[in-house]
Amino acid sequence: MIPQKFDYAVPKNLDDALQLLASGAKPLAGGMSLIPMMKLRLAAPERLVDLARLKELNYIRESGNELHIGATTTHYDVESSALLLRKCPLLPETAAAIGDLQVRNMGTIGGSVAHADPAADYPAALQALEAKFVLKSGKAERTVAARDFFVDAFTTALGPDEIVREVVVPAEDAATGAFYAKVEHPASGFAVVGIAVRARRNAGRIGFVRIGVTGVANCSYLAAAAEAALEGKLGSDADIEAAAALVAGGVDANSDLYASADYRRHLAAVYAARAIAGALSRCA
Amino acid sequence: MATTITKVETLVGKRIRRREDPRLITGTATYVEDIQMPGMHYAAVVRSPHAAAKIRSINTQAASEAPGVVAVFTGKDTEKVGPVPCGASLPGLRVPHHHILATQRVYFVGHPVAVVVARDRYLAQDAADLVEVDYDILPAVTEPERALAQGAPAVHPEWPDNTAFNYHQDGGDVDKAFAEAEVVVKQRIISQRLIPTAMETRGVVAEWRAADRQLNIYTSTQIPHLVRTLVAGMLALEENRVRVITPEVGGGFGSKLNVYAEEALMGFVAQQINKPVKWIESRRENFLCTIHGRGHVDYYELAAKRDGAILGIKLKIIQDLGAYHQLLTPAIPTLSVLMMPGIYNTPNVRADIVGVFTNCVPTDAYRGAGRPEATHGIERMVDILADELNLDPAEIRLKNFVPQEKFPYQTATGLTYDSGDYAAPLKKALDIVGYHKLRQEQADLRKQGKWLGVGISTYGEICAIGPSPATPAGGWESATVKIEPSGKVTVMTGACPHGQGEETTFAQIVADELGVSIDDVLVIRGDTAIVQYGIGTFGSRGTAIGGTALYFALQDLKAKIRKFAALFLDSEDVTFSGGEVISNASGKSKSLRELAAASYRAMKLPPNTEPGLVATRFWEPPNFTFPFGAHIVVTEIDGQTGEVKIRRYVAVDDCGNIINPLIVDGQVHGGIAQGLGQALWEQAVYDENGQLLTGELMDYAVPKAHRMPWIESDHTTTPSPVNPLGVKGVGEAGTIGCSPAVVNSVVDALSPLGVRHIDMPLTPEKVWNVMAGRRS
Amino acid sequence: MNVRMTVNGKDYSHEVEPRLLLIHYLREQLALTGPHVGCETSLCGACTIELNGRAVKSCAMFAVQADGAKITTIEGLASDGQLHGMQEAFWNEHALQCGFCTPGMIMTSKQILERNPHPTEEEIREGLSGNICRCTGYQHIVNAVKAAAVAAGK
Amino acid sequence: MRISGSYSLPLPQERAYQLLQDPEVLAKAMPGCERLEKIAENEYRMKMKIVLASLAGNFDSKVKIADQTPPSSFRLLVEGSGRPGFLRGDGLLKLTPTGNGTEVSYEGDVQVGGTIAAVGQRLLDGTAKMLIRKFFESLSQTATAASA
Repeated sequence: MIPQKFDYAVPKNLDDALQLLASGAKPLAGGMSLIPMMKLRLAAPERLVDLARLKELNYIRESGNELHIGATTTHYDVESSALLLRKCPLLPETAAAIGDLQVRNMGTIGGSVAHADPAADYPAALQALEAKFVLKSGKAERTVAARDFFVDAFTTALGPDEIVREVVVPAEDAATGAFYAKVEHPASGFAVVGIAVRARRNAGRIGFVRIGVTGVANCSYLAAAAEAALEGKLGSDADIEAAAALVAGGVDANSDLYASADYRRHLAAVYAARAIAGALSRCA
Repeated sequence: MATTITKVETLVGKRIRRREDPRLITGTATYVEDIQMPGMHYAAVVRSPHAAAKIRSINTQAASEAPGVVAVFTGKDTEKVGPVPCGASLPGLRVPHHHILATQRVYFVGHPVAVVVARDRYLAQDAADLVEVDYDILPAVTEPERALAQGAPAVHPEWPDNTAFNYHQDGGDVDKAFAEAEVVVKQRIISQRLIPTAMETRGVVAEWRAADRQLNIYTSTQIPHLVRTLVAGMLALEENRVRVITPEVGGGFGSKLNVYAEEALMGFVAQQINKPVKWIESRRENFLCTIHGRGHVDYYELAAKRDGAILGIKLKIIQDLGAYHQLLTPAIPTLSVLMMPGIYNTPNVRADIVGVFTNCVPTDAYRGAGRPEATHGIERMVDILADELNLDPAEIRLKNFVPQEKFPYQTATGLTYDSGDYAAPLKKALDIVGYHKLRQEQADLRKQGKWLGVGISTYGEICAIGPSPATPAGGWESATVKIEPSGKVTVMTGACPHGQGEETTFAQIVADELGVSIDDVLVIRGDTAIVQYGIGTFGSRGTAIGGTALYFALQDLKAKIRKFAALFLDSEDVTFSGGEVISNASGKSKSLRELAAASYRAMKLPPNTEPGLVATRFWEPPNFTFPFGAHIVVTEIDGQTGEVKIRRYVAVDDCGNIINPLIVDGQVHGGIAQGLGQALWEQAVYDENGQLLTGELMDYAVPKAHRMPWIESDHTTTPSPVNPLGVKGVGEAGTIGCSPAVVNSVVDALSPLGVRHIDMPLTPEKVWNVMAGRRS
Repeated sequence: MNVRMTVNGKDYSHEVEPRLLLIHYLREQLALTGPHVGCETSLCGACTIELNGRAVKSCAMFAVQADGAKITTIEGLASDGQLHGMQEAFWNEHALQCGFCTPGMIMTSKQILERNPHPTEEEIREGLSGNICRCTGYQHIVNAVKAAAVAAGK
Repeated sequence: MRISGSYSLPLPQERAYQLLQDPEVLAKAMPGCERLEKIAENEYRMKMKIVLASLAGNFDSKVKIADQTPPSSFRLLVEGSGRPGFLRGDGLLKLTPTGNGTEVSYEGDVQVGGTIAAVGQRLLDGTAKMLIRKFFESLSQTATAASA
């Protein structure tokens, strides 16, 4: 299986890359989604600009109470980052669940979020973390919240001349517990459902909880009703179950050979309960 | 010269690391795709995206004019090439003419319609996209039972009932058995379509030497000699002008036990362009166009006494054949019929097969070929019977096993089981798994609302396929063994191992028989110009038949050596040890090297003594062999999601004598992995229009490392009397024993819900639905 | 486009089409046929090589992306006729049958131990999830990685 | 693949029906429609480019409107093929007046073949839903614009 012909450009720097994009080139990052599609000739870009070459976008930094992750940072870099493991363990835990070892060595956070596969792992965590995406074009830079960034299947807020420059997540202390629970498709490894939960207790009660959901519908989302149901509760099994039942209620769930829409919604509820319990158990 | 006899340890029975591995672990082995030749061209095959359509027209002009393209051929060009052969014969069998490129109609998605040849593979693929085929799309049918229904679309218009054959077999008196039965249980059981998924896809390199009228075909096959005979026939070439070379083969599992359109097509192309041509199947093509396995809908009825004694079995098989017959397609379900009584003492059977055409790729032999279906069926039925009668599944099996004193045992289906001690592996497996404790734990867990299942399968199988009368193409195997003038030993086997390790196990046999170092033995296979005619590697036959042929060739060779020993030593009564041939009378010895040199130098040979040390044997087995065993699987079901977790997997297999336990373990593990794949994950799914929805590894779930349980493997040993090595074969046992053990375990776990049967694969959603009382 | 890379310690430079996959560059231009193509969806892992110290699937990369890289393929693992410990372990433990997946499997296994010298069985299995073997059922491969870990610790 | 769903258009039933038959409106609303030309009464040829992130495919399609019973229902038949594969759809659209608009419900069968069917199985359902939603959203926008 062989891709169609295309031109390939290595940008000298970010500005150069943005210029190439503005002139119609398509971004190539780790290529873990794009290249297989090109080989099957389901994607046939005429010109690629290799963003993975932008070493300036390969970083994980702390600044104030935020963590900044450059777009070309690989899943393995995220998974193994001491800084992230300490201050935002949800993200490395989620990164470690993506694809396989080789894919994580090549795939990048920027490429993954820009591709916005409905069954990708990252969006669950990034929703739960209320991450921000710094989008840059040749003309401007803007910051978009995760909930506004992910629009639909393979559809994001990115304009054609924009790239994801970095992802910003909160730096947290041990009081926040987080957990990613995933049902992995036995063939593709994608998330049939993936639930990322982040929670803090306040005087014994759940003071704060965010539940990010991927795999269930065309677009990742925060399960607001479930969050609301949990906040202020003690977090008993019954509390958790009641909240988890709301995670996919009324959601237009996708269906495929592996899981019907009903079963997906059901799995989302079951795994949400497990992820909530897991996150609560990790609150210091 | 007298020497002290060095005591050499025998190698048969030892865990010896494989001799084929150095090239494989260093990445220096040569598979078909690795072959490069000067002037090599590349072929890309254009395939139908429709399951049923008339070809209105094919426009190849744009493709022909594309950069690098040297030729484009369609069905019109290849019409004179003979059809893809079907080797199976059944009374009244309808055999559609299977052109190597479609001529007027296409019958399944992936059906080849044209081939584009270019000077590089990228350009070939580009040009293949430019071939325009105008199709008149017709209705398709993909489910065998739907295909049999009134008014279903006809796959082949000349046979509107979509029926390729009906087959009937009776043994004993079934009607009487059912009349006398105190209980009859019935179940419809599906063995779903599977995709063999050898990691190396198929591939062919063809090279035409016009001046010599010589066609060399490099192909990834399990049966090089049969490919030679049949492809020569298809291309109307003299058989001895066709040389088939099988380089390293990256797995077959039955999918390369075939003769495919592309093998003849590349030969045709090479002749036309007078240049070597290479075609390598993509994974997508592999899923669409290489044979699939299984595809059974089975209707079982089991008649029994209330004490659990099985009186008779009725079985109706609806076999999804696909659109055509490949080499053995219609024969596969007849193996299921032979195997249908399992290892139970059941004198009365009745079987009917309906072979059904569908608009899908043909089914054919896939690991186990017919026996997994039969074993799955009988092992499920025995559990259903046990459930009906409230008997323990281990007890009911022990009660019905063919008793040891009845061997050789004549089955109701006409087989003679060679040897067996069926209770032994079951008892051993029950012991290993701690059966009685497990049942206690199960009872306790049930009180807590948890789902633990214990599933048993006690299988028998037909190996060493097979005596020639039972096979379409000869069931013997050949071996040549020669001692070179330097004393090194070369074996040429007609078998064609591709991972089974016979370069090692055969060398072990040789080393023991001739008393030489294993390092002095080389095993060659897979080149029809070098190796005498052979049958190939499939049906767990490599060692049991190929190894036996080698054993007899070694006896012939030793007889020859003894004659030389009498000349150069003092007696024909000699011992072969430590590279020496030692007179048992005097203790005098000569090295094998010296004897070999003398035999070839032939200076001092008396008249009528044949020089050289070579022997060839074609060995015809008098019977199949019948391995058996017991697998016990402990599962835990997630009550919330239906996910099945395997807590323990115990396999006690009896494959007769074992030549290399390391290799046997590997075969058992690999077989079980494929059985687990069928039980839990794998299924080829066509939609109603004939699109293969599991068309890539994205959707077709083969087992991965992190989904496999640890396998506790053990053995009992009941030598086969069929061959002097006492071996039975082990290639398919794991697969055959596995799937019913898994399903029995899950059904056992859910039996408090009244669940009696679930069809494979046991996907979480299906189990969840069953648990919720919904049929999936 | 011109690409330069160091493969198994040797420097190479070639003109290539941008669409040339790295696996085809290695196999056809450099005649390194150890890495294999087993699928087109980057799921089977038979093409795994080491690129700048990381195990990657060379069928899901273009040669131009590897410009300037340091690459090791299965052919580059043994040195001075001495097999790499992982190769030795695969041999000893019978971790291969048809051998088609083996080059990729060994490269991934090597990375598993580089990152985690004492992995549990579960960690080994997770690490191998991007490499499909249809022959062995993986058990002997797991044993090989364990054995290589033990041998490396000695 | 069975598809079904419904969408509310802020238009009276007659007007909604009219819009749904108007080739210009359809051309605008069809996701990725680059050109639509009439080839016969109620039959159109359409060029579509469907872009989903990095995936892009060109389709040559035929659209046919049949069984018209204004203003309450009609059948829409679509047949398209392109490099990624082909699709054939047959759907019944029903228009029901609601308080301040029209509910358009659809029910039909979509066949997808070729590469997309084989490798995009997990995405077909979601993608179909998304494309249909985009169609109605766009139609709704056109309608609002027209009535403004």
